[in-house]
Amino acid sequence: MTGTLVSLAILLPLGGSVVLLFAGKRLPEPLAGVIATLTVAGAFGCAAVAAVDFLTGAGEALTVRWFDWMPAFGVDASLGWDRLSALMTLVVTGVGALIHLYSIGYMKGDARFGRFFTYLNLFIASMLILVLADNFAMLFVGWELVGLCSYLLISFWFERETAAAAGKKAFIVNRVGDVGFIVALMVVFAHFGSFRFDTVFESAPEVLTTGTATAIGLLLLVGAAGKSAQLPLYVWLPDAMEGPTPVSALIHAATMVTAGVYMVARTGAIFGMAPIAAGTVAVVGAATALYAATIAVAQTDIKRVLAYSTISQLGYMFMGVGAAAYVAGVFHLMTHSFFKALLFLGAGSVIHGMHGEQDMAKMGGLRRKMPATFATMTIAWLAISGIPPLAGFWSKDEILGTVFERGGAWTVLWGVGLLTALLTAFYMTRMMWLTFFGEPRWDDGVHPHESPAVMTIPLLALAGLSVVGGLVNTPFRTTLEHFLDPVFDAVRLAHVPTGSTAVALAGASVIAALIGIGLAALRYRDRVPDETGFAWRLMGRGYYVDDVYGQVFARSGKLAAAWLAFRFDARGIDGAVEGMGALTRKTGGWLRPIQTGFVRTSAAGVVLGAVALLGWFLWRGGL
Amino acid sequence: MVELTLFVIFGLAAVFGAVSMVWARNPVYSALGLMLTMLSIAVFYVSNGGYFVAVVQVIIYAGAVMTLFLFVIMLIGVDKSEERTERLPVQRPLALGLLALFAAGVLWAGRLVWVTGAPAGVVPVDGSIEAIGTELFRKWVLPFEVTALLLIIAAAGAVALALFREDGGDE
Amino acid sequence: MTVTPGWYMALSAVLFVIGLSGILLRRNALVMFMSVELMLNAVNLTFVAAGRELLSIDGQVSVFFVMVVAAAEVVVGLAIIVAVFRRRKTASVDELAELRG
Amino acid sequence: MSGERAPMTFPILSVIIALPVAGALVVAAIRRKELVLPVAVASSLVTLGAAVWMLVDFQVGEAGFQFVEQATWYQPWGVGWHLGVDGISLLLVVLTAFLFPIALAASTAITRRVREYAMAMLLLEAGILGVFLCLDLLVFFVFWEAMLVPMYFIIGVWGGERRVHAAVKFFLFTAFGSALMFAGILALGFLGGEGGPTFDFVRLLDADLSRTAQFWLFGAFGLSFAIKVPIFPFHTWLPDAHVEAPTAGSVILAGILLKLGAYGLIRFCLSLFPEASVSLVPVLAVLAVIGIVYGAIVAIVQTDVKRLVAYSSVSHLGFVVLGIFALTSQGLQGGVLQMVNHGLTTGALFLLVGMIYERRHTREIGQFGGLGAVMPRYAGIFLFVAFASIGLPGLNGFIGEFFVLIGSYLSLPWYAVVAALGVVLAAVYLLWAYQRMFTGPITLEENRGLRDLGVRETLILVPIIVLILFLGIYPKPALDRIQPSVDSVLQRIEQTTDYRVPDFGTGMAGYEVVP
Repeated sequence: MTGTLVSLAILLPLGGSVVLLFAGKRLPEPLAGVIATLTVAGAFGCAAVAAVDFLTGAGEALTVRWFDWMPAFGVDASLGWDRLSALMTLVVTGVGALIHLYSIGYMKGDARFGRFFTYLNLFIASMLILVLADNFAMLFVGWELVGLCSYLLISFWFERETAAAAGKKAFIVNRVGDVGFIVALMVVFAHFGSFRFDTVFESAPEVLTTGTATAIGLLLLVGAAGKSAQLPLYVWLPDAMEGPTPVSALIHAATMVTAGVYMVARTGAIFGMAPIAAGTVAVVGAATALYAATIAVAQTDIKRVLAYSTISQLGYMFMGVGAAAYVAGVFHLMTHSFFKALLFLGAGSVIHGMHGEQDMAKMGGLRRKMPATFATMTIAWLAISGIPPLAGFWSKDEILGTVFERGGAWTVLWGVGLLTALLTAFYMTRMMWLTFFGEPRWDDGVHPHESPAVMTIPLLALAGLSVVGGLVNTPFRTTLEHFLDPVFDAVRLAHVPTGSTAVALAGASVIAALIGIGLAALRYRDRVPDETGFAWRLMGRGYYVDDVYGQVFARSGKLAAAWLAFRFDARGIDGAVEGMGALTRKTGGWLRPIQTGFVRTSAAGVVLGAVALLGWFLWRGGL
Repeated sequence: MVELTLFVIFGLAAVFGAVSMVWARNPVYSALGLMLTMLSIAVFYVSNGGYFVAVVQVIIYAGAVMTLFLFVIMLIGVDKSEERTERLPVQRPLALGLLALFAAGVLWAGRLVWVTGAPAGVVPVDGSIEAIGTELFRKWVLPFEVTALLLIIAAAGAVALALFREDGGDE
Repeated sequence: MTVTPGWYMALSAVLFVIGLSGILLRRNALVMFMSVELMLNAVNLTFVAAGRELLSIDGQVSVFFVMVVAAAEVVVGLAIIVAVFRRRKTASVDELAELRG
Repeated sequence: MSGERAPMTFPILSVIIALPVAGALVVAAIRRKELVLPVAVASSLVTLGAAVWMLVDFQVGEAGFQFVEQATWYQPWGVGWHLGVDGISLLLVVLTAFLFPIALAASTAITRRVREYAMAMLLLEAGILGVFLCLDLLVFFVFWEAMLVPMYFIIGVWGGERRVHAAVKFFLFTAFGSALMFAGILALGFLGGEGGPTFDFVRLLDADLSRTAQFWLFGAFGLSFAIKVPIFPFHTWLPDAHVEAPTAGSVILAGILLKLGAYGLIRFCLSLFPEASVSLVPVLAVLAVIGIVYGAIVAIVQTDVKRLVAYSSVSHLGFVVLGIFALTSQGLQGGVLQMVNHGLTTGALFLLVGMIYERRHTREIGQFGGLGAVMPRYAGIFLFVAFASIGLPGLNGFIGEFFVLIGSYLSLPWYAVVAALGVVLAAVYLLWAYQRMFTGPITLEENRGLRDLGVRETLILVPIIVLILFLGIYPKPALDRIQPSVDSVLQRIEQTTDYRVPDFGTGMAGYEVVP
C-alpha cells in the first residue's frame, strides 16, 4: 500500500505537468493553477499517509521497483522510502503546495500562465525523484531534471535577455558541478559494481580505502556545491533572481538548493570514512556562510538580499552535515525552507504591490500599506535571525552546538558560524527597515496595496510553520532525532550538547542575534545612510567575483574557442587539406609548359625515352 | 676481298645519301639521297645472303615508296624552301646533345662481344625465295595474316583522308 | 680484313643516328618522314646482319615485315601530310602547334 | 561467434536491401512529377516495415548472426553474397530504415529534378543497408563505394552555394580512405584464408594473422573508418558537407553515414584484428577524447547553425569511439546505443534547421533572435531535442553518454574524466545557440511574421520525439539486443589476446594483463 502511495506522490505532479503541457493554453486562467496545486497537495497527502507508520515507530524502509532501467549497470527505476526521504518529501510537497497556491495570484494575467505551472509541477516531480531515489543513477536523474526545471523557470520570461542568460548560466554552472558528480559515479561503480545505496553503504567499509572514500567525497562535494550554490559555484543563484519570485521561493530557497545537503546526508556512510572530505564540506559551508552574509549586507535589490542569505544559510547546513551532525543539518534544512520560502513570498507580495519595483531604495514605510505581509515577514525575520522560540533559533543553535561539541578545530567553525549569525540578523533587519519602516520613498504613481487572499494565505501558513517548526527538535524533546535514528545511527559522529554548555551556547547565539538587530536598528532608524563607499560597492558587487568569472571563463573561453575554431581548425587542419589540393594544382602548373605543341619537341621526347632505355639496357647488361 | 670493296664503296654511298637527305635544301635532292642509300643497302642485303629481300628492297622501297615521296613533293611544290626562323630555341642544342648521347650509347654497345662475332667468310644464310616463303608460312603465318589486315586498313585510311575532307574544303 | 656482320651493324648505327638527326633538326614534314624511312632501313640492315651472324632466316623475315609496316605507314603518313598541306598551305611542322598543354 | 541461425527460408535481409532499389526503379518510371516524392516515401516506408518485421523476429538472447543468407559466387576466391545481422547492426539497420522516410518527407523544398533526387536517396538507402548487412568483405566494399556516389550527387547537385567544393571534398576524403581499405581487404583476403583466399567475414574471424599483419590491416581499415566517423584530425570535411547538403542530405549524412565508420571499427577492427586493437587503444582513446572536447569547443563559436551541429556530431562521435575502445561491455553497449541516439537527435536537429532555413533562407544564428515568442512550438521542440543531445536524463542521449562514461572509467580512467567535461561543453554550445536564436526581444523585422510549425512538419518530428523519449525512459529492449553481440566481441578479444576485460566491482583501475 505505501509503495503505491509513494509512486503516486511522484506520478501526480508528473501527470499534472503532462496534462498542463498539452491543455495548458486552452484552460481558463486560474484553472491551470488550481490543477497544479491540487496535484502537489495530493502528493503531500499521499506522502503524509505513507509516512504515518514511520511516526508510530513501526514502519521500516521499503523500495518500490518500477521497471528495469539499465540492465548492464544493475540499475532499475526504483524508489527508496525511508524516514529521511519521507521527511524531505513532506517538506518538498508541503512547501511546494503552498507556493503553487501563491503562484496562482502572483502569475495572474501572465501570457503563459499554463506553461508556468507545467514547469512547476515538473519540478516537484523531479525533486521527488531526486529525494526518493534508491540508487545513485536515479539520484542523478532527479539531479539533472531539477536543473532543467530551474533553467526553464529562471528564463520563464525569456523575452528579457537577462533572464535567458541567467537561466543558461544556472544550467551550465550546475553542469560543471555535475561533472564532479559523474566522476564520483564512475569511481563508485568501479569499486562497488553497483549503484544501489544499500549495497554501496553496507559494503563501503570493506571495499573503500580512506583515499578512495575521500576522493568520492570531494567529487560529491563538487556536485553538491554546484547544485546548492556553495563556493566556488554559487555565482548562478543571485542571477537566478531573474525568474518569477515563486520560483525563487520554491527552487532557490526551499527545495532544489537543498539537494546538495540531502545528498551529503544520504551518503553519510562514505563521508563517515573520509574525515578530510567531511571536514572540507564543513569548511566550505562555513566559508560560504560568512562570505555570502557579508555580500547580503550591501545588496539594494530585495530579492538579491534573500538570494545571498539563502547561500549563507545553505553554508550553515553544509557545516552541519560536514561535521556529521546530519540531523542538525536536515533540521535546519526543514526550518529554513519554511521561513526562507516565507521571506521570498513576502518579498514577492511586496514587489507585486509595488508593481514590479525590487529596489529597496524606492520602498520604505510599507508596514501600513501591507499589514499582513509585514506581520508574516516579521515572524520570518525573527526566525532567521535566530530569536527563540522561533524555528530558526533551534535549528541554527543545534548546528552551532554540535559543531562546538566536536571540539578542537571545529570551535573555529563555531566562531565563524556565530559571526555569520550576527551578520544575518543585521542584514535581515536592514532589509525589514528599508522596506517596511521609515519614510516612504516610492516613485510617484506607485501606490502599494496588500496582496490578494490567495497570496496571503500561504504567507500565514508558512509563518505558522516557522513558529511551530522549531519545536520538532528542541534540546528538551528531540523527536526529530529519534525519527531519523534508523537512517543516521550508523554514521553519527557528533551529538547535541547537553546541560550547561547547551545553555551557554544558546545564550551566545541569542546575544549575537540581538547585537545584529540592534546595530541595524540604530543605523537605519531615522535616515537611509548613503552606502556608496568603496567597501559597500565592493560587497554590493559580490567582490566582483562574478565579473572575474565572466572574464576568465566566458570571455577568454570564447576567445580561445574562436582561435581554435577559426584559426586552428579552419586554417590549420582544413588549411592542410585544402593546401594539398592547391599543391597538386600548382605542380600541375609547373609541368604544363613542357607540352609546347610542337611536333619536334615530342620527337625529342621520344628520342629521350630511347636514350634512357638504351642506357638502362646497357646498365643492366653490365657495362 | 670482294665483300670488303663492296662494303667500302656502298657504305660511303649510303652515308653520303643519308647526309645529303638531311642536309639538302630542296626536298627532291633529299629524296634522291635517300634513294641512293636504299640502293646501297640493297647491295648489302645481297652481300649478306638476303637475295629476296634485296630484290624486294629495290622494287618496293626504292621503287614504290620513293616514287610516292617524289609524287607528293611535286604535289606540294618543290620550291618551298624552308624559312630560316627557328621557333624552338632549345631544340637544336637538345637534339645535338641527345644524338651525342645516343651515338655514345651505341658505340659503347658495339664493344660487346656478340656483335663483333666470328668473321663469316662464306655467307651461310640462304636468303632464297623458297627459304623465306616456307619460313613465312610456317613459323610466321599469324603475323603474315595480320600484316595483310594492316595493309587493308592503311589503304582505307588513306582513301578516307582523301575523301572525307570537311565539307568546307577550300577547293 | 674480312667484313664481319659487326661492320654492317656499325654502318646501320651511323645511318640510324643520321636519320635521327634528320627528325630532330629539320622542320619540313616530308624530310622528317624520309628520315624515319631511313632509320627503318638502318634497322633492316641490322636485322639482316644479325640473321647472318646467328645463321637464321628470321632476320630477313623480320625485314620483310618491317617493310610491310613501313609501306602502310608511308601510305597513311603521306595522306596526312597532303591533307594538312591542303588546309594550311605549309609543310612546316611548326605551324601545327594547336595541341598545346 | 559462429552460432548462426539456420538460414531463413524467406531472405528478409536481401529483401530489405532490394526494396529501396525497387523503389528507385518505380520512381524512375513515374511520369507525373508530383507523384515522385510520395512514392519515394512509400517505398522507404515499406523498407521500414520489412526492417521492423525483422526487428520483431530477431532472437534477443542470440550473440551470433541471424537471418543468415549465403550464396557463393566465385569459389576460388571465396567471394559470395553473405548477409547476416547481429546485435550491433540490428538497431543501425532499423535506424536507417526509420530515418529515410522522414528525410524524404522533409524534402518538399527540393524542386529541381525531384525524380533524380528521390532515386539518389533510395539508392543511398540501399547502399547503406548493404554495408550494415553484408558479411562478405568484397561485397561490403562494393556497397561502401556504391553509397558514396548518391551522397556525392545529393550534396553536389541539390546543395547550397559552395556545394561542389563540399561534395568533392567529401568524396575525396572518403575515397582516399576506402582506397586504403580496399588494399586492406585484398591483403586480408589472401592472408587470412586457409588454402585459397577468402573474403567471408565469419571464416576470416578464425584466421590467425601475425601481429604486424594485424597492425597494418588495422591501419588500413582504421584510417578509412576514422575518416568516416570522423575522428579528430580527419573531420574537416564534415562541416562543409553538412553546411552545403540539403536538409534531407544532412539528416542522412549525420544520422547514418557517420555511424558506418564506428560500425566498421567494431565489426572489422575489433573482431578481426584484436591484438592490434588492444595495443592501439591509447591512441584511439586520446583521439576520441580530443574529438569530444575539441568538437564541442569549436562548436561554441560557430555562427552557422548547421556547422555548429556538425561539430557537435564530431563531439558525440568522440563519445562513441571512446565507448568502443574502452573494451568493456558497458562501454561498447554505450557506443552502439549512442550511435542510434545521435542519429535520432542530430537527425531531428537538422530537420529543425532545415525548417527554419525554408522560412528565412539563412543559417546564420545572428539573423535569428526572439523566435521563442513567434514560433513557440518550434522553440519547444528545438529545446527538447537540444536537451536530448546534451544528455539530459529521461532522454536518449543520457543513456548512451552514461554507459560510455561509466563504462570507460575502469579501462581508461583519465580519458573518461576528461570526456565528462564534454557534458558541460555540450550544454554550453547548445544553450548559448538556443539563447541567441529563441530568447530576448525580436531584433529583426523578418522574424516577426514567421509562421510556426505546420502539421506536416510536426508529423515528421513526432516519431523521432517519441523514440527519443522511449529510448531515454526504457532502453532495456535495445540494450538486451546489443549486449550479447557486444559481449561475444569482447570474449573473442579475450580469447585471442592477453587483454582481460576489467570486471566492475573489484576496483582494479586500468586493465591488467594476466600472463
